[in-house]
Amino acid sequence: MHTTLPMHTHPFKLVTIIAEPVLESRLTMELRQLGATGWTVVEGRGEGSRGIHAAEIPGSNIRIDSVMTHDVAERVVQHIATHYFAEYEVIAYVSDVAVVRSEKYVTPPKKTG
Amino acid sequence: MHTTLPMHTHPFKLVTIIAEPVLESRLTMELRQLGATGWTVVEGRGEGSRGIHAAEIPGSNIRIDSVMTHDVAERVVQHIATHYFAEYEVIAYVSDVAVVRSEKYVTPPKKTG
Amino acid sequence: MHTTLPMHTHPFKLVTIIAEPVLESRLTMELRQLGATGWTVVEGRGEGSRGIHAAEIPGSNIRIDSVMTHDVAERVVQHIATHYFAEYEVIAYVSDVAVVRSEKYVTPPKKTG
Amino acid sequence: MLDTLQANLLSPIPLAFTLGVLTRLMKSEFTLPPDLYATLSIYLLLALGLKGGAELAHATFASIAKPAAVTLLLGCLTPLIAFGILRWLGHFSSADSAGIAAHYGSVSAVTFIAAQQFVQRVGAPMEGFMPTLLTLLESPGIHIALAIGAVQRTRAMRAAGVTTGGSIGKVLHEVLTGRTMVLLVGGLIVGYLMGESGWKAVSPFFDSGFKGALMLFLLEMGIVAGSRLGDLKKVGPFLLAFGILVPLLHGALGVALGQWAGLSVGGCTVLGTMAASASYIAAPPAVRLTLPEANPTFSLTAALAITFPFNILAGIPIYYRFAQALA
Amino acid sequence: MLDTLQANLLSPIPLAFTLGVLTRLMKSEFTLPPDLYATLSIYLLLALGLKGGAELAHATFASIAKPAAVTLLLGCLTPLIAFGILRWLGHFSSADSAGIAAHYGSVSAVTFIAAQQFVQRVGAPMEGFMPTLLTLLESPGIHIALAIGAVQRTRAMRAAGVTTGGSIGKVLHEVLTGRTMVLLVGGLIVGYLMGESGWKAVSPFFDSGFKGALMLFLLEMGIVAGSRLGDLKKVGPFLLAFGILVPLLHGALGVALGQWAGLSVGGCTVLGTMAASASYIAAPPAVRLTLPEANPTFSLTAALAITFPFNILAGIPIYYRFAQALA
Amino acid sequence: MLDTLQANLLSPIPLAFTLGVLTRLMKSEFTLPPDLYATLSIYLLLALGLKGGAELAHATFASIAKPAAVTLLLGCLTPLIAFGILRWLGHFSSADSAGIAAHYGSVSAVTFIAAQQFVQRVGAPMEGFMPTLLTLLESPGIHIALAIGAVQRTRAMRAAGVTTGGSIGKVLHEVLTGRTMVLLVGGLIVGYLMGESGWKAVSPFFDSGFKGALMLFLLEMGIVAGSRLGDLKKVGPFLLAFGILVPLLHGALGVALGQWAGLSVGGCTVLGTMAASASYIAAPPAVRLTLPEANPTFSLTAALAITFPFNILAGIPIYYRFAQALA
Ligand SMILES: Nc1ncnc2c1ncn2[C@@H]1O[C@H](COP(=O)(O)O)[C@@H](O)[C@H]1O
Ligand SMILES: Nc1ncnc2c1ncn2[C@@H]1O[C@H](COP(=O)(O)O)[C@@H](O)[C@H]1O
Ligand SMILES: Nc1ncnc2c1ncn2[C@@H]1O[C@H](COP(=O)(O)O)[C@@H](O)[C@H]1O
Ligand code: NA
Ligand code: NA
Ligand code: NA
Repeated sequence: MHTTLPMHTHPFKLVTIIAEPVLESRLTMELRQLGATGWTVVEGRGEGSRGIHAAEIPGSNIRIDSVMTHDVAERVVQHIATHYFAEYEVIAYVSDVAVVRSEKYVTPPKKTG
Repeated sequence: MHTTLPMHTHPFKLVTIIAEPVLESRLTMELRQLGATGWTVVEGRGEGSRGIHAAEIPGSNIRIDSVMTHDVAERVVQHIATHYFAEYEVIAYVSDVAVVRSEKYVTPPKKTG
Repeated sequence: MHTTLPMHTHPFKLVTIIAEPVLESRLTMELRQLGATGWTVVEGRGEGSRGIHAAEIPGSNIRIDSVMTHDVAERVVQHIATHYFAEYEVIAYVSDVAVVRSEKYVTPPKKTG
Repeated sequence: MLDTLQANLLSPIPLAFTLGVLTRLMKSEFTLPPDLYATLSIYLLLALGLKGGAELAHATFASIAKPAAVTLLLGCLTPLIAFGILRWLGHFSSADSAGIAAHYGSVSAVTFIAAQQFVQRVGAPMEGFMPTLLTLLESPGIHIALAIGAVQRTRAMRAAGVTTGGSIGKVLHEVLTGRTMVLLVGGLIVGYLMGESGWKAVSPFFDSGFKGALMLFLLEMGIVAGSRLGDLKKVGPFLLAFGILVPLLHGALGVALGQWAGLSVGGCTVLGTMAASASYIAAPPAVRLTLPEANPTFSLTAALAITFPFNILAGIPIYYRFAQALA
Repeated sequence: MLDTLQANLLSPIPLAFTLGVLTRLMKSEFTLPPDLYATLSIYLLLALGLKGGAELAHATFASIAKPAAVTLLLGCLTPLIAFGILRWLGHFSSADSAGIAAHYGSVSAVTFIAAQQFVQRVGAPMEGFMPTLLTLLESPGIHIALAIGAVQRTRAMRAAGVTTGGSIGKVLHEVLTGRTMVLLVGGLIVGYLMGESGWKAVSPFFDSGFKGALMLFLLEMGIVAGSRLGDLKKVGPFLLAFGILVPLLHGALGVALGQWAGLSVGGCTVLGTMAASASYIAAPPAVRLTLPEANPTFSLTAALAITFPFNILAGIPIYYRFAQALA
Repeated sequence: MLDTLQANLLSPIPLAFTLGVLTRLMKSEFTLPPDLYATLSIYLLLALGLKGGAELAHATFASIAKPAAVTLLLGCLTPLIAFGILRWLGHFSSADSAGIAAHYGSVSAVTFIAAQQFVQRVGAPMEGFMPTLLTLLESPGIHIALAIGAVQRTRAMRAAGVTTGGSIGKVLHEVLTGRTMVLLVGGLIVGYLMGESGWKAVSPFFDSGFKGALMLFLLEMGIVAGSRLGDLKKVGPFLLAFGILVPLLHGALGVALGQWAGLSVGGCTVLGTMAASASYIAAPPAVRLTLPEANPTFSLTAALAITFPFNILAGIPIYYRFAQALA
């Protein structure tokens, strides 16, 4: 949407993952391994397209938001598509965000790894 | 914000609706009817511009996020503007997201209906 | 992400702030002062880059979302960078959203002030 | 009269309520966690139902028939009275009048419980079947008021060429299957079926803790009411007077009809309190969904910040005195 | 037999459960707040553990040894029986068979408690060390079933060239340190260490309220089970029969082995119920993480919507009759 | 001494706390739901206040005056002592010193309750007005320590040309109207006004369940403390010693002043415990808002992972022995 970045901000990616709660610790561990520097988890509930409603296991759904570089987002999205989409109730989407303090969202050793 | 889509992802719309909790079941039913394939609801609280604070009815606010096609988003936004803005405490905004598994967010029969 | 605005919508900024819960009332007060017309708060938990985990103070994290004009977003981001980043666990990011009822998100006297 | 009022003010329920109001006035941010509030109301309603059910075994159909009939009569009269006063004396819009009338035509279970505790404390216990009557009074008033409102709304809508979303049928179903009805009606049936021995098994949980749990609940009610005191100036003097005088009117009607139906002084007091009380659980979402143009600040402030405190602090002793006078 | 069944149906637990189911069938949106549900289960498990621990002081090692041995035997046999029936009679996939077997090889603490209340009510109280046996039966069945499933999965995975994420070690650790084990095992140890005097100090909280809290919990269990009734048609007639017949089989096995191990009629009834019951707390997340291709609708519907109600309403009295017949 | 310590360790409170710590050490993810934690603390504080208020009726002003004076004295001395030790012996930054001192100058209500239970159990019950003293000790220490910190901060800020956001006035208001003060002070007043008869009505809820609810609360406290054990290495040996020796110092001071003010052995023990305890409810947010550069890991680890367990497990019996020795 043709707008400009606020001053002193830098373009990053926000990856949002909505998943079954049993996956929380595994997903956040993997986010870290793939180069994300942090995340925020919120609890919710939802409905989707699946016949299997694993979310009926008590606890509904979790929503994980994580700001990361374009490269890490690429890796995270691929990882989730490969390892989760077939068997788990997981969706993921990426949006553009502008952040201040861009150094917070970059893990130097991991980024090139 | 001038960035590119991650590989293997497709552009979609994310519609976020913030509303009084009494509207939850009605809104999600209508989302489905208008062609959305799923949604995620999170509970929150908030303040806005209204004098009437219907949100003081116990339960605060709900936030509904739903990924959908551009066309469906168009319809949803119009529907909400027409049926809710005058009488209920509801706001809605649309953002751009990139998704993997784009087929998940399209209801073929509804899309053309 | 090269897409177009839905009809009858207008471009605005969505500022998302994730912060320690003790800051909630201060942050929302300041948002109002800086020209935001409303906000929505959701509770969550998270991990970031800090050594100090002030979020361990019971209550985890809060996430504040507020739709505002580009100018107000500019001010809010600067304000948070100046007053919070050094000492508190706070992150903030800005994204583009399209809203209906654009007049809701503009406080005329404050905008030019 | 004055010493009954004073004794009431120094009993646990009004004290806890007042503490809650003061907490808010001191601008404290303290409040019960939402799940605790829900838990206490579930506990109180289910306990009320179970005990009422166990006691229902002792009641004959003949003894309940007349009180039940006058209760239903109250359920039809009170919303009409409230609507009429608001629309023609108060000049409220028809949506606002219907919305408020839905609250005053229904009943507040906590006010009922406070009355039950009051008559117990003063030694004039109510009939064991009173919780059954409570379930009868919950929904008719809401239905009648919403029906009036819906008729007017549809007329206005048709004039404006708009179609509406909220179906009344769905809303009525929600009231009838809401928390209060499930727990009260369900509790009555379960209590009746499990009988004395079942009740004895669970009464250490549902009976011994009742008064204390009620106190905690009233603390939160005080906080909620206190946080609405600021809205008192928004609702204007008419609604303020309405919130006190209409309960007195409905309360007197309830006591008188109870007396006619053969209830004891305790039973009359509680029936009067039921009629005088205003719903703030079942009515608000039902009104919000069917009459969205009704201003919820009006109905909630009147029900929660005026009528509820009035009944708890002064109304109940007044209905009791009136019941004594009629007896 | 019939009057034992009927007396059971009119006791608080089955009544509360039935009320919950009916609530759902009436399409009510009522449900307990999630934290209340968690609170009740913490309370019930800890109370069970503490009391069991305090009573453990009176038990000799000799008296427990044999019952403990047959409990572990049940923990090995029941998942194998369930897996075999599902895989070879029911033609379920190996993942689904293992997933369901994990549920039936473990135990439902609430069903245990319902059995305990039942035998108490009919005057045949169980041995004081039974809660200790409960902790022994929780995890072996899950481990065994998941091991079977994992072996098959790894084989299939290797064939397809995919590597898997969920490590079994981590999952087993989660079962062993989950809520049930922490509260039951922890409660047993604390109860044992604090002894009679400690138990007496806390029993007004953990003992007097127990039956009432249980009733509230069963109400929610009924709501949960009721909301799964719609899935009954998805699971097919085989699983429906499985959900009733396998508990009868496991229950009979449990009663017989209990009898052999020298348990009283009450103890045999409870051991049979343990064997007959299916886990729906510890098993589901463990299965979900290690066997994601197992359809959770199958296992949860069978455990919650078929076996749980069957045991609560009819199974327990049947195992009791069987225990009496063997005694 | 040793057998007092051992008897204490085998009583419900320390056992539940230890179970919580072990739960964490076994890396279990079990924890009480947040609303349950809040509910238990509300219940315990209100029960304490109500009972204390009902007992206040029996106290004369003369009997309270001196104990109240020494309590206020402790409220002024202990934050200064703590600040001095941290700043000049420990070489902590002035913000960190003030932040930690705010915790140690205030009081932990749960530690108070544990002491109350202890002296009751050993047959040396405290004076009925002790909960009143508890309310006096909550806030002065926080105010004094924050004032010290704020003065230093403002000086540093002015030097750096930065303006700060968090107003002290607002923060103090938050402490004074926070949960602890509302429930304790409010409970005392309500308890006093409703008197014996009111207390009798609600005591089945607020008194009988108290010990059991406390046990559940201590389980969670153990989990919280256990999850901070990992931070022990971050805080360094000085703070570790501080967390044990300063409570002993403050405890001895409290016992001695209590003795001088004429308190019983039980009363002296509880006053000593109050002085020795460190706040972890009211102090942390207040410090976070006014002294954001103070590292919360230091103060929370010291208060929760060192001092709290020390007092519960060993401190209270030590203060008791000391009180006996002085008597
Ligand atoms: N189109 C969508 N928009 C937003 N959230 C969705 C959407 N589809 C699915 N979800 C969320 O993802 C979860 C799993 O979806 P599914 O795998 O399609 O059942 C649902 O429970 C929703 O919370
Ligand atoms: N500018 C905004 N940004 C984010 N959320 C908002 C905004 N304005 C309103 N809201 C949310 O929408 C609800 C209703 O707003 P209103 O109708 O303006 O009172 C509020 O309670 C907020 O949760
Ligand atoms: N990269 C990130 N993406 C999303 N949320 C984050 C990120 N980094 C930090 N957060 C959130 O911000 C809080 C404070 O972060 P920090 O100051 O880095 O510890 C964390 O607890 C997270 O909830
Ligand atoms: Na009424
Ligand atoms: Na089993
Ligand atoms: Na102290």
